[in-house]
Amino acid sequence: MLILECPYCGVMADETELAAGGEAHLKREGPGSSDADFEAYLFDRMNPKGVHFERWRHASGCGKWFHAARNTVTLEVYGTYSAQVSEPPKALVTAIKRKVPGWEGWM
Amino acid sequence: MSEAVSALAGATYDGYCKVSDAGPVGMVTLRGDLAAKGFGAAVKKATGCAVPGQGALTSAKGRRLAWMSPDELLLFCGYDEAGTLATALGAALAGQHALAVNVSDARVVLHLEGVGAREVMAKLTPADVSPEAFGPGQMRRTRLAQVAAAFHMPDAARFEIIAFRSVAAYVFELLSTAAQPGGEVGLFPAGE
Amino acid sequence: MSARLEGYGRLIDRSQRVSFQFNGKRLRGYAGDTLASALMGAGQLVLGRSFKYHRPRGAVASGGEEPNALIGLGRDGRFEPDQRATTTELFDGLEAVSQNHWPSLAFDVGELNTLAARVLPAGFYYKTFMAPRGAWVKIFEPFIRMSAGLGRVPETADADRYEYLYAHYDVVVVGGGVAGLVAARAAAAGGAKVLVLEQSAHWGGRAPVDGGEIDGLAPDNWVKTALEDLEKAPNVTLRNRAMAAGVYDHGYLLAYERVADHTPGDGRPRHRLWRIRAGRIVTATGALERPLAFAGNDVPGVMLASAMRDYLVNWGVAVGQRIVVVTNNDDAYRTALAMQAAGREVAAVLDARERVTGALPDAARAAGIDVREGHAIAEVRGHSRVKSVLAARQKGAGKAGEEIACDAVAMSGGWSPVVHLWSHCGGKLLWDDDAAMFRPDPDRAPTGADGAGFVLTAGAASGALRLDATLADAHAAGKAAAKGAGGKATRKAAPKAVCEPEAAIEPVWIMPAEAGPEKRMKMWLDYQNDVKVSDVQLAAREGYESVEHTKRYTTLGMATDQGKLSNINGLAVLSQALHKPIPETGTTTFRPPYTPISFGAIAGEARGDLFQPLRRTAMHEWHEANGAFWEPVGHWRRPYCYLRGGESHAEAVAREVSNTRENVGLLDASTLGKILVKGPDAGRFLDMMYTNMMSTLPVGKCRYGLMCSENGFLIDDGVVARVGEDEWLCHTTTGGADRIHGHMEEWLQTEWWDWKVYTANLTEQYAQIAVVGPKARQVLQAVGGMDVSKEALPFMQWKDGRLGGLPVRIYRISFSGELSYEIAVDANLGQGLWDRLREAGMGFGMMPYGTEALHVLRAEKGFIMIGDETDGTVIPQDLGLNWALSKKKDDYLGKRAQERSHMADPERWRLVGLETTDSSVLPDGAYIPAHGKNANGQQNTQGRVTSTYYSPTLGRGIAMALIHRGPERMGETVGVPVHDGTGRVVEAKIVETCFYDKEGAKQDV
Amino acid sequence: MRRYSAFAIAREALRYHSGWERAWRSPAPKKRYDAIVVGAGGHGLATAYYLGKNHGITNVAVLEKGWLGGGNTGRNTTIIRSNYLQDPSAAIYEKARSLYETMSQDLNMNVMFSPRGVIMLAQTEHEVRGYKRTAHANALQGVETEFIGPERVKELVPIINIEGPRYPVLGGLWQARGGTARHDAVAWGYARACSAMGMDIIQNCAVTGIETEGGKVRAVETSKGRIETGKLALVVAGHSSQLAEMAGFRLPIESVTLQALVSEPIKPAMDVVVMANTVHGYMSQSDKGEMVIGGGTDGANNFTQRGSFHHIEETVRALVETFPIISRLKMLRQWGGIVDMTGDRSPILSKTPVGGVYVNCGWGTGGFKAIPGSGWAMAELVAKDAPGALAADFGLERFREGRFIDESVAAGVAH
Repeated sequence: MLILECPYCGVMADETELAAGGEAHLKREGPGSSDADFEAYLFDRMNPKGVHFERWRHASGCGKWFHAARNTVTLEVYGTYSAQVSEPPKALVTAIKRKVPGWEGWM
Repeated sequence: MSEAVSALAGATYDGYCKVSDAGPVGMVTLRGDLAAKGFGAAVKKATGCAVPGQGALTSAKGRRLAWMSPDELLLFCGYDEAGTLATALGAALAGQHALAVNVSDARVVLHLEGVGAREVMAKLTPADVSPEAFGPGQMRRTRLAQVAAAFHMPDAARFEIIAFRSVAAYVFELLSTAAQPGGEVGLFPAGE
Repeated sequence: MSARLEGYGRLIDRSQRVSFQFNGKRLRGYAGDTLASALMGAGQLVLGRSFKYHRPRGAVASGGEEPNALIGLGRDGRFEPDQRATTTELFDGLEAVSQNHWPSLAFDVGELNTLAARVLPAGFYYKTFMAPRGAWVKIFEPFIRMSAGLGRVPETADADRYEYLYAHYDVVVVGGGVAGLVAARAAAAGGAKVLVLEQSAHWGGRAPVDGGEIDGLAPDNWVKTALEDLEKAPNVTLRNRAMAAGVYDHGYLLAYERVADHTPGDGRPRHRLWRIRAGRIVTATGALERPLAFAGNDVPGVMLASAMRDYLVNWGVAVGQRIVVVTNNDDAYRTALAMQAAGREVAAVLDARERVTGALPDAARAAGIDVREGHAIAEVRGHSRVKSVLAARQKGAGKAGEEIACDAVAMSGGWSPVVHLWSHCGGKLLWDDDAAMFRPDPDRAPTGADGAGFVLTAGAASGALRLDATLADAHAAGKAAAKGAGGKATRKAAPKAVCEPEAAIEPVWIMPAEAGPEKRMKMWLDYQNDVKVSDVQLAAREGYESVEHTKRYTTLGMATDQGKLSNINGLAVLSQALHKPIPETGTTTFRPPYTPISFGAIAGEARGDLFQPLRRTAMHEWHEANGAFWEPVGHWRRPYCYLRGGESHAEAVAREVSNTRENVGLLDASTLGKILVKGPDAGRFLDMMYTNMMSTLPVGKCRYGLMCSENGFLIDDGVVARVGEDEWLCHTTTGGADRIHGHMEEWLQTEWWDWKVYTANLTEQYAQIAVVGPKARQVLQAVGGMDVSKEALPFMQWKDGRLGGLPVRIYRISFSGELSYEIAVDANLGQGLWDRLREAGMGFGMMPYGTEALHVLRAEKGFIMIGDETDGTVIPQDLGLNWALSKKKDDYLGKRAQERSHMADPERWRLVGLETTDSSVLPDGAYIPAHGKNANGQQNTQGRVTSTYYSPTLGRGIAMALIHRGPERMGETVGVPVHDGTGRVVEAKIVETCFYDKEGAKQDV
Repeated sequence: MRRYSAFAIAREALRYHSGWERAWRSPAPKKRYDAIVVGAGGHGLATAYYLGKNHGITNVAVLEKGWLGGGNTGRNTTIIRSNYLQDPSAAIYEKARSLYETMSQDLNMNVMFSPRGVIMLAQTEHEVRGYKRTAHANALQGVETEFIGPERVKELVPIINIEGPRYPVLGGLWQARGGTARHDAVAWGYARACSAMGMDIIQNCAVTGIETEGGKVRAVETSKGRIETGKLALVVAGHSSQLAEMAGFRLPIESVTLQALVSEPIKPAMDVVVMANTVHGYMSQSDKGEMVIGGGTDGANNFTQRGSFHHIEETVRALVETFPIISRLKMLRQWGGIVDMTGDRSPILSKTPVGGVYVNCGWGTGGFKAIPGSGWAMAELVAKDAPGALAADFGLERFREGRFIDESVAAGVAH
């Protein structure tokens, strides 16, 4: 039963107030992209055992999408942050590196 | 408008807490850049209410202005003035990118009052409604059982609950069931 | 013979007699009894039958760990199978029946299985019942099913109600024994907001039974004072009859409060399910005593030593007159001493340890009890009651033992901390060789959202069994919990305890150590599932070496007690068989709930009307009152049709369709989604959302639009109206309203966040009513207030105004091919407008119509319906909607996807109409076969029916279908098998999708 | 392999069952195998079994990180059915179902396949149309199903509430030869049969690396050393993405938790398997008498085998509404398994960018019922380095071509 802080409301939201949205920071491929790139954008996923950057929506709340960095094995939440960024905040990445030795970074 | 009937048409339930339909209430959804220059002034001018901070609620002239999200406010006002106020807000914010629309009929407002009000809410929402965590002046958007809802406390013994119109009966039934005599938990100190 | 003793029974009130029934027999007990103590107090020792061999069984324990004493409780709407007699509080009028026997508890035919036990070892059913094929299903399985299962099947719905409760605490202490109370005090002193949960109706746990001194007080008295302190503290909540059922991630604790199990029918919720968020959880859940594995250890009268003590001290019930105690540790001597002090005869204490010294054994010797060192029970004699035991040396095979007459045996194989809650969320255990127990490894606690451990253990649950150690450990745990949850660490000290020292335990897993196969087949490990030492050894022999394999092969620990008494003994026996140390064998996984919790409680208030939200439009009650036959659509309920007189659904639909075509119909279209999209970039945004060009739509006009997923598939459609320079109102399907609003917001927030666009979901702000049919205009004119002439309000335009005095917006759009006005009005005025239209419509023969007529009307016109023509695999090109795919745009959601080879494939199935040559109606969902079979031997297909109806307008069946290269095959006939058992194939001609008013003359007037 | 039979049991009884041999050997790994299957779950073991039985390849190792059958094979709700809508699904699931019919005899281990029948309830007009469509499709696919009315549903399941009121039962899709089987026995039976063919099943042997040369597989690194092979089948639900990464490619997969639970046992109350997709829950009664219950998956990526309790609540409330008499039964145990969800929720049986490496994954919530068919098809793919008819449509390339196999039309929930 996850609990995540909504970076917009500042409340600790219960999993039942949230909707999971899958892997974060996917780059959209539109017309003109190669079949391979388009396939990768739509389907290929890192699905890591460990640090995962993912999208959530505060569905029964402010309705906003946000990002979370969460461990898919320990379920530790390293942080939540705005949806309006194309990569995780540097500070967060550094903090995770400190906590998770041997983690290769977000990309 | 005399003919306007709220979804619950004045229903009430007396359990160990009282559940009642607040009747037609004016509501205006306002979306915009809350931090933008002139936004606060324009809103104050049109409604009398100051722009509330995160998770808060302000009031003036018998109206309330609630923070709904970083770019959304909800104005509670007289049912009949909602349309006018929506237009007024639109005009006052003409300069900037904003949206003001009357949503009075899209929602239902209920009141829950009595000593056990907090624990009745606690039976339905995952939000922490203990006195340490929640009180008058705060607005919480969350869910009640299976539907989205928002609520605040006009005073220490009363909740005002906002839900979508179509599920008004469901929410009323939820609250009534939770407030049914025999269900007392005695969770929160009396009076709080 | 078990009996009540004067002067004992700290939990019962002898002034309050309680009468109850067991198997129809009227019996009496006292307030404060459990059903088990009351039954034994009344001399009833045999309480049930085992699962596999149907052996007679009595209670072996006194709490939730009980595997044998399961009964059926109550009757009718309050009947509950498989209830533990040991945790059932006695109440006046309680009715209980024993389980799993035929014809009676005393004589059970199923016990024949015992005779066959030798050919029914673990997993025997995997090795036989295979021939002849089919015999398993027809003969063997039904027999096994009948003899398995335990409780009777409830026959009626539940008469009780249930509820949830969400709670938030800094610290939750699980367990109201002395450890829990000490931990709670320490945590509260640190300023934490504390909840204490106790599963039973009583506080204090074992301490009052086991004795000792706390801060100079007898445990009972100390518990009283501690409770008083805690009740006074403003930051502490105490809750008994509330069991912590499970620990879940991020500090989520599930608790099961049995509010009214002991007061059925008093109007209170029967159970309350607490969903608690805790900063820290302290499990002060104590420890469970382990049985010993000796032959006949399941004969009624053989009981855990601690349980025998509980029944004596708590309920004044002496389980036997002449007792043999068998043990490998000092604690069991407390039972020997207590029973003797109570005037029972203790025939002997058989202690497996070679040398027995220490306070408790000495006290026993001093009391004249015969303590036999290095001794064991070779076998228990007796069938439904212990008659005697054969004593033997623990070392050796157990030959030539002396027979000791007795009617009860108290056994103790040592203690196992209750680690369930610690383990639910990944807390790890370590094996403590000296104490012969698995205990929580404090360095590997379950971790929460912040990465820190959030479960702590206190007292016996940590493995600190002795009173003094228990209190010190519990105090430290409470202190640490408060600190961990953001409070301070109290400076107060732990209470002082006085208790007897205890000598070390000596692990004994099989008794006697070298017992032969004959005996090992009678040593029960899992009482309820009848798993014996020989079964576990067989599993090991056959290579089921993982503890999980052994569990699953033998069913060890899979009974309703989930192995609380059997798991450790079982895996110790397995380890011996594999010649591996116990920690290498490991344990099976602990899963919630700690003890079973009712489905009613899990369902909470969500039953009947509250099962799911029912969404209602402003006119819902009117429909209800006017013959609506409802169709669930998402959480909405829409009129499928309105029944008049005795007509059938089909007749009603036909009437509604014809009347709409000939006169005028009225439809509640309120459930359609209405999303306002506003901003400088709104046009650009909608051009991405829709396949069509929306930015060029002039203000005042409407346009039908299509939405695709990024994966190319058609997901929604609807009419878009441009309501202002930078404002559009998008109509969606009923199912689409929330989905599409979410879809728009997702793209705005996560992809084009720099675009200036706001959306508002106005679906419920407006009631929307469609007035449809040739006389629609006359009706509106009769209502009056707006010029709705073709000139003033042409097709595919909208207009604001007042209709019958009500503020409305009228859209001239049509989903039926008829002259049609869709009128939006504030929802609170919906019923008002509906009434006005009906009054005005009377003169024009207006009738309301439902969703089925709506479907028929659109099908006659060949309009597609999301969910019928589409199913998540269909793209606009399949439906001949290429005209709606803007060629001017270089991008929109789904455009790139639709360029992929399979989607651009000319061989795709495409939409056409089908006309049956015999005018019959094609069956729903029918497929159209093609010649030959595919590589998997399946009939090839060339298409399928997407919509099929009887058209009252045309007096024939009409259908739409997706057919291979369909539009290129106009006029061709195909065969459609109806699969009604007759092998009938209906011929159908491929035609255009539009069956009625192809020129569209009727709608644009 | 010593045959199992009633006579064998009787003979053994005389000597206290001391003569039973191991069900499968536990050998040390050899230096090289003709084929290695990673994952000793049902799918992996079945793949190995049919490699030997159908293709004569017996120099095979099955490597298992933990204990065999310990993944989803040992933690599912054991439902077997083949009433799928799309041709490729119907083909492979019906192949599997038909193999289940004779599995006990083929493996000489009673897997307790019990074709007691499966009903999928139709509780909305849309569902009625959907299941009628499935019935038509099944008729042409050679899958025996029929759409039955509410009265027939009530006959088959007397404890069901067909009145609603929320969602009256309008009918159901009935597959009389669907049912259940004893999940552990399926794994054990295949393991025993593989071992008897001389294959090595190596438990507690984790694959830590995949060695390739010139774009082809050469060996695997394991916790028990390096093992060479020319054919490597990855059949590891819940770890597919990780193994793929070792081999150097990415899969269209996200792993989530699927939960299940059982009640305390009661006497026989329900003979058939009932799935209620509108309200999201399904239930059957085991031979032991427990109500075996499942529902939908959790939302977020998760490798813990623990789920969130609100999914249990949703499932239980759905079933209490559907079967009111279970309200006073108690939940005995809940658990979770990790399922691999693909881009179209249909499985992947495919060659990969690496020569000699094949994947079998993405069975999502429906893997158990497919085990024999999946193994059959996978063995053919591995043996011939090309998919046969059963596997042909389940290749990875479908995600590039936009040629999906979408069953969502037919079944809304996990199963």
